[in-house]
Amino acid sequence: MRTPPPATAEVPTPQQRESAVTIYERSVEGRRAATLPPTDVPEAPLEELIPERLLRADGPALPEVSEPEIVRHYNRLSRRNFDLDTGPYPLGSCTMKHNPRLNEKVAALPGHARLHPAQDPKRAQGALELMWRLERSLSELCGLPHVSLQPSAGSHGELAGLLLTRAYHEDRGEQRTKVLTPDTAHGTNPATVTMAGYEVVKVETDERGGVDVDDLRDKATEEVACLMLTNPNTLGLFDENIAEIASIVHGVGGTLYYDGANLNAIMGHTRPGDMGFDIVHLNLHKTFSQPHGGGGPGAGPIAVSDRIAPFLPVPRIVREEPAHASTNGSGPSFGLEYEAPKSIGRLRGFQGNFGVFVRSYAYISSLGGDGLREASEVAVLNANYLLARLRAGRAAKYLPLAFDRTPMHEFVLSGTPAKRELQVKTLDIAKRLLDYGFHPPTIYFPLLVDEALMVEPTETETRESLDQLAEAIESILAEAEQDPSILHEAPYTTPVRRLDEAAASRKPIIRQALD
Amino acid sequence: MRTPPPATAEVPTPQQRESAVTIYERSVEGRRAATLPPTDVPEAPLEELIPERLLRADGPALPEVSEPEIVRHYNRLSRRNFDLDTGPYPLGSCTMKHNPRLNEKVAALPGHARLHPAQDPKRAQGALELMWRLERSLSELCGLPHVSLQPSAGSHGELAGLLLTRAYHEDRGEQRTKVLTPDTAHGTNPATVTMAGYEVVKVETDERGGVDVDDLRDKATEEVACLMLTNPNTLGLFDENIAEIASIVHGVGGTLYYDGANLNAIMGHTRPGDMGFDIVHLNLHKTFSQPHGGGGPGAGPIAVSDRIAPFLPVPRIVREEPAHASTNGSGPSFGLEYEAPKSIGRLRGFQGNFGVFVRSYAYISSLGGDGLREASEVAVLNANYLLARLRAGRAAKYLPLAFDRTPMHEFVLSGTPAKRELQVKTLDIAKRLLDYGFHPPTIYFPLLVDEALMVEPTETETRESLDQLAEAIESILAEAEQDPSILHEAPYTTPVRRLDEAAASRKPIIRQALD
Amino acid sequence: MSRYTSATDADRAAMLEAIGVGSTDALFADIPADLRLGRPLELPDGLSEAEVFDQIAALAARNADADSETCFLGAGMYDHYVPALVEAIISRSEFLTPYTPYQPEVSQGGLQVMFEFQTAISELTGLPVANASLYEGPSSIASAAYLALGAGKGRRRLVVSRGVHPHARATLETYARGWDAKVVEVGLRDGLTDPAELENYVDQDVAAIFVSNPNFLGAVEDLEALATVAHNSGALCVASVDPITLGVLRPPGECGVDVAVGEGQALGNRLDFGGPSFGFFAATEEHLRRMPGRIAGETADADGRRGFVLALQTREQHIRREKATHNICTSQALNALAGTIYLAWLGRRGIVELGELLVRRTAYARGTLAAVDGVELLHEAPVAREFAVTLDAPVAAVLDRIGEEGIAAGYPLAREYPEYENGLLVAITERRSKDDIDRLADALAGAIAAARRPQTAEAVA
Amino acid sequence: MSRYTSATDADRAAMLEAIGVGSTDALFADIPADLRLGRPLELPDGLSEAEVFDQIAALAARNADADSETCFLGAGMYDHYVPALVEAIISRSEFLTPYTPYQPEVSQGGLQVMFEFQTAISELTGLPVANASLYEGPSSIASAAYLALGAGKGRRRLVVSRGVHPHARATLETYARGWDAKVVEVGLRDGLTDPAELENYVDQDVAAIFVSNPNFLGAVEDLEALATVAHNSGALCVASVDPITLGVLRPPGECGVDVAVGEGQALGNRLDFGGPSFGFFAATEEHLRRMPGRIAGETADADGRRGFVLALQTREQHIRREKATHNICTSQALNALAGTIYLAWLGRRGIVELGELLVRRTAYARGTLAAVDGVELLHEAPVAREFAVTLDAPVAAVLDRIGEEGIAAGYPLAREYPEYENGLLVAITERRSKDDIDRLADALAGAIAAARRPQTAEAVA
Ligand SMILES: Cc1ncc(COP(=O)(O)O)c(C=O)c1O
Ligand SMILES: Cc1ncc(COP(=O)(O)O)c(C=O)c1O
Repeated sequence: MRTPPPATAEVPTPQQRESAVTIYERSVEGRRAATLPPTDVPEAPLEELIPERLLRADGPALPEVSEPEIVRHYNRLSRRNFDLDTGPYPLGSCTMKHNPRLNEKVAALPGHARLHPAQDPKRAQGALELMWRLERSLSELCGLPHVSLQPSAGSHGELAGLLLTRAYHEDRGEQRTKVLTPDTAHGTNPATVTMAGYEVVKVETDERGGVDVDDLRDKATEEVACLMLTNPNTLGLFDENIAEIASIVHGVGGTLYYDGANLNAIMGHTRPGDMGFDIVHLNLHKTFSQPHGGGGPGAGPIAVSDRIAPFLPVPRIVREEPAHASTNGSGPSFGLEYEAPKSIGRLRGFQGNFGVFVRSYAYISSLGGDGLREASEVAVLNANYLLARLRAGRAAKYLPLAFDRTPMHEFVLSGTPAKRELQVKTLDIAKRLLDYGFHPPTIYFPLLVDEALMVEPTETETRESLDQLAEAIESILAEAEQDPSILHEAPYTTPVRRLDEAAASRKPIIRQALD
Repeated sequence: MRTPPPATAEVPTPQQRESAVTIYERSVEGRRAATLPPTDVPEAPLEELIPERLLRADGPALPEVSEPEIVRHYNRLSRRNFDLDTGPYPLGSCTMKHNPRLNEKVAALPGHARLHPAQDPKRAQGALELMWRLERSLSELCGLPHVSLQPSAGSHGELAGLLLTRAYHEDRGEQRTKVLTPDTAHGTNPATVTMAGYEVVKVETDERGGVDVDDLRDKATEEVACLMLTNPNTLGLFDENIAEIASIVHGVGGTLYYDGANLNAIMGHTRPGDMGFDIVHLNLHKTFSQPHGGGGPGAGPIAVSDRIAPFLPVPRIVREEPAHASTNGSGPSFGLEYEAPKSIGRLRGFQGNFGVFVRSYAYISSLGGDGLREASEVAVLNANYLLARLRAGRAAKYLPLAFDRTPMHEFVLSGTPAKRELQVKTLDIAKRLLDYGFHPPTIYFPLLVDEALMVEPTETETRESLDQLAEAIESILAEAEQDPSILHEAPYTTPVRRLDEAAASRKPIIRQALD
Repeated sequence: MSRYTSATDADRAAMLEAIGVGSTDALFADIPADLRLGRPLELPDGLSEAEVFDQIAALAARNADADSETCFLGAGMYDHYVPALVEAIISRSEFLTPYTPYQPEVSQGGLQVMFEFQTAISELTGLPVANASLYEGPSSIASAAYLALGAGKGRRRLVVSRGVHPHARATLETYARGWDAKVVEVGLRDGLTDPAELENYVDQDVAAIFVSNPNFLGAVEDLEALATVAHNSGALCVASVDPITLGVLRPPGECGVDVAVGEGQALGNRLDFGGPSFGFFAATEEHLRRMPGRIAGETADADGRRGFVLALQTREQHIRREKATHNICTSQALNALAGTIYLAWLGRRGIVELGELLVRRTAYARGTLAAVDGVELLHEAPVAREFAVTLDAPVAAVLDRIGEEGIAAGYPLAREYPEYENGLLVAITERRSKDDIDRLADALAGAIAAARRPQTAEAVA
Repeated sequence: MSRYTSATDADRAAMLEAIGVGSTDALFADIPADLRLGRPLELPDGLSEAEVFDQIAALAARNADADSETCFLGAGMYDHYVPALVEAIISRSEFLTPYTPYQPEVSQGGLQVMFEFQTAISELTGLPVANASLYEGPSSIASAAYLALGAGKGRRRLVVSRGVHPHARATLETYARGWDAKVVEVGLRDGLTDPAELENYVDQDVAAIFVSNPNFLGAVEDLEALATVAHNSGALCVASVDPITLGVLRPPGECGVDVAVGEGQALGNRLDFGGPSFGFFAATEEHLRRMPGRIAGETADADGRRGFVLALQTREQHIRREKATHNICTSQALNALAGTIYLAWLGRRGIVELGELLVRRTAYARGTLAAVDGVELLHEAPVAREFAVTLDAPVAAVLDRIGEEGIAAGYPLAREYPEYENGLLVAITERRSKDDIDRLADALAGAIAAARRPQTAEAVA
């Protein structure tokens, strides 16, 4: 493998020498990039059109820069990011799979990108049909009959799910107050529970990394509205007791919610609906190749069972068979249905993140049923191969599996031995990985694993890149054996070195000061 | 100014640690990116359709890689380039001005990018009208009535120009054998002369950096077919004697050819046609913002006077007034005229680099007449400001102007004193500039200037970036005073360091070896 | 092989051997047999890239977009010109493909953009603190309500002006199902929220009032007067604002607004049939630690270099879990980047010039349409970039007819405002020239006349 | 301020002061007064970005492109699908905006791409050396002739098959005006260049013969036989080849061809109404130092790192000036990059599969069209991706009629081949499905029948 990267910062890299300058600091009075069309209507003084007291005295101090400066500024900035097209990004729970450019190309078609959301459905049939087809595909993948694409991301889908649960129970005259979440749950789960007005009840994890069924039985009371689960869970382990878990929750009249962030492990192999889940959210920006964009956009469609369907958000996409008024000629036509007496209503404006739907529809069309199944198969293969490579080396000793079972698409290591025997924390290992040119795995999650390293390579990594990642970790552990301070001081070669995060929150500077 | 960059390569930069790997070396048997549409016609064995002896036994050994690997490979490669959107690129004679993204956007419209070159003109009216309008705009800028957009680049335009000259003379029953080029001429000029079957006769440069008029008079014989000139010339100096020069050449019946590479200095201020030139080529990839693409594409339209017009290449764009058969309704219609008995014929396939025409047309439409004039004004202002900044420092002593006159859009310094007094060559200064984050000026051209540095900032650089460039050169000269070896060893921070160019030509390795 | 993967048979064999299992099935052994999907997915087969493109392009061709017709639709999203450099920059892999910046050392690009974005939003709104984006406009109002309920301990009522976007009001209602909070609505008078009437609704139990500027009918509200009413009984004033107008309209921060939110689409984002775009969220200093979403903050690295990180993460779900101030995780970073670039492009002068152009064109359009027989102004209140009229004819029929002339005349109000049965909301952008407006007026005149004819015919009979 | 510049009045004042002149006019003082353009340029005023876009989009909308109709046009440029990753990569600033790599230390990206491109072209053609691109196809033939004249000291004749692209033959004629060389043409028999006939033209004065494979009429030539004829009298054999066919057709290098050139558009480049695309140039080892254009070569840096540079520059104009092997400077690097990416995408298997698909679809199309009443094959020679037919009706009228059905049926041969008055050249790509071909056949049948009717009417009269 390549020689280890430098462990000194004496000679700053070219990027380290570029000090951060904001676009505001580049501003020079009188410069501009935009030219606007001329005013082709009477140039009445503004005060004659809008009362002066409602007008702004002096405009916002936006930057004054020329177009070439803008292009250079953001091009240079972009290079201060690590990205998926630069190297492996095994960020556990985030499914950083390849983002096909075909998806960007079809999303950019004027018929999509330039389509106004309030366009008359009669004149947006292509968009509505695409959404309808995507709903059907997701329904088949989830094994649940009804889908709403509206939620904007996973956490938004979770909120929708709990509001649906509430509506469902209230419709049956029940007031339930608690929602069960395993201690392995992602932070958005408990946060959503609170936001939906429920009380969180934690369920323990058993020694095999699954839900502690006895603990679940104890806590599954009539007060329980819902159990939120992801399977495989955030340890990357499939909970074999899922059927029993479902019957316990259903037994007390609760709903079962599936956090779809890990669907990439099981597409075409098993389905949440078949496991007994009532409500599922999917992350199109994970499983279905929507680029993450440095923190969005995404989309969090939900799929539900018949009993939940009446409460789904509006508008719904409806398919009307031919011979109906609004069809332009042959085939079926598509519309937006706003009337649904039991609906929880809206979660956002218009029809959801349509641009994301187009990309995910293109992705599903590209792979097809078999391709999706194989994608999950290779995702699981890659994770297990990487694990095997790691266990063949020092990781076996310093970074053991948190739960020693065959993982699926991701696995969680514990850095406890490394901390104890090498005096290096998981954070140190992660930072040193940056010097080796890899994005680190997710760290310190799930919380129940001490010094957790959560690794998800995804199916689009090559065997060679997994080998290199394993070698990098091996080399880092060897460095730690020799001199842990190499890791403590890392990274050395990134655009900036370790940053003082505490200071940023103690006395927050969250905007450019202007004078 | 920022602290000088490191002058050591002890600690390799992250990019220096990435060894160059070609896409062929990433190839793994059985991998693939492309999937093709299924065969929907009879699958006859190929030998039944084409005689086996005309078929290929085993296919070309193209790479076998997945799509994600391709994206990563070329993304990483791209970062090993310095580019105009990263920093100043004052490459003399190349007019590295900002490349507006609007131009890319309009060039990509399906009506342009997806238009087949053999489309019936009746069904390509928009494209022909755009070409016609561009011809008219270039005609106005050159002060010459007729334009052909066909040549693919400047040197292609030069060849066209000399073939036109030949056709013109032959049409008048004359056989002329010589073409005059000043010793400041760009290499393509003499190379073109040879390729067009003429003999090069060099004209001396006078002490003011212009054409030596006496030498010209001596050499301007009846054998002379043409004088090729650029004005301002490659020293960035405007030749005040241009009128006299023209009359001398015309006096002996020769044509006057204008190399338009330097048009960026004079748009809207003076015009080649008004100076007496018969034939002009323009570089749309210099003056008219077509991106250079790392070495093309470009376009080298030619503008000519009435007497040259009959010989222009075919096809020509023609504008037919309404009421003509081929008009679809109102306005004028546009066609391609192939019949021109005296035409030199074709220089290439179809209608030229149309995609480049679209970009340049967008550029001209964006700036308009006043904007183009101002672009030249600022180009000249920027060059003179940068020169002033340099002369205020060590450059005055070590890098004097080759000819001490007010330059226009570019200026040429001589590194002779630096070489003599600091033992650093122009090459060393250029390489050290790379460490400072600037692309160096053109070096060792024009040939008549010893240790030449040819600097063209263009109008799109900001005053600040010119200041930084001046400061960088000042700092480099200071380094040279202290320790010239800093420059001799430079660069230190580029993806690779000084390369052995001689070796590459001694035993050329010009393709990937495969086994 | 499935598109985008690279495991050849040889790879698979070698990998399985390294793992020590005989087949990939073994890796799925934990899935109980009876839960396995024993059949292929009922989805179409995978297609080549060319086929996928052709198929989706054919769908796209069945939409009438703002390139193929003249679009006066607004109602929260607007057809502003997006300069080419925006798409060029946001499509760079380095911005398009990274995850949320959890590793700041290799995410300085994205983090600095957030910092610049927060600065821009703070400047536009005149409020000191802003976050790095929320999903979109309407749900941002609900997020503001969540903050207000937290801040106004015990206060349980949310008073919403009917001038707030109907989608926002509906979203607030939906979110409120989870809170024991009551949403009450205050109506409009002459197109505006009436401070006097508002007062009847605001008391000690009100956590916040919610207004929009301009409001959904295009009217420019007197934010200061409305904020005062709220503050008089200790409630917060939350304003949803249209960022494009903030070059000319008095910013919420100057009017005493506590929280300003809004839809960011108009700032350099595509129409995209409604998303993705971004929501923004700005507030007074005191609400900083209750704010939802990511916030980038400035700090220094080990060598003292300036750098940026995610600040105040203790507000967030991944740290605070059930005690988080909001559940949001993935937001709209790329769309916020587009907004940041757009605002740098527009610049200090451009945002004012654009605002002035819109106000003047809107005034012209309003006057021109009002002069059409059968068109009446729905209200006389001042407007900035959108205005409402009532047609003396069935609006649906009129829109259909005008649609055939390649004009989307506006947004019909009836579904969400039954009280305006033939109301129409018309939006103006810098792309709608005087000529376009005149064309619209002519088309309206023709369509209304045509729509009336049958009626008169009946009248005669 | 002129778009894209940033010199404010304050900047100008400060800069003029630093220069020491009172106004920018002083900087133009060397231009004699009587040569100054004393008036504004007669060009339209500058426009805002939105206006420029709208104006040019309106022009583009007046072209019938390969998205808006079914395109069977070929004749040298073909509607192959360009995978999205090609545009995504070539639009990166780092590839789009640099100049020719004169500073190799900061141009390794572009230089390595050239090296990979040269490798791909060498593999495709089966010839050991290739350059980094020329302008396009036809002028590459002329460049090959320039090389041949240089290599074949004293030989002054160039023998060109009529199967070579008419634009290439015309270009060669044009270039040859500058050389005392004579271009003579060999006709076709049954669509092919006849080796026997060729022999009559080739003697000791012939520098090279020029053939095309497939030739302009789509026929697959017997390159080996033709090369032999050339070699028998010491002439070079130059072949223009269609790179898309080289997955299935025997490569020129195996057939004894000395120089292979061609048009690269089909490899991942746009149609672009004819350009920019790229030309390629490959040859046997012995011609390396006579090759035109840039050539990247592998070398090492001061620390021994692998790197790439422009090799053999002593061939080039900037070094050798009037003694250069060619005058080319700016070439088609970005288009060659697109070709390099496209070939990596297609890959070792894809290029063969694509070739096979084209051969089979072309055979199907040829058979289907031949079965149409009024359509005859123009020749029976084997074809790969394009074929020629003759219509028993005025081809122009037929094409007009079919055009109205949204089909561009093919390229009419008459202008360049008067001997084929109603000849039509039909091209097939992977984007033209069996259904498209069947539609074309039906449309042809209808159009021919319609075009014949009047004639028969006359016949009766
Ligand atoms: C397991 C899990 N659940 C939920 C989420 C939340 O999804 P989103 O970020 O789209 O809101 C994530 C993503 O971070 C996740 O990994
Ligand atoms: C002065 C001059 N003339 C001619 C040329 C040749 O133009 P091109 O590279 O477009 O062939 C150039 C560009 O290198 C030049 O600078």
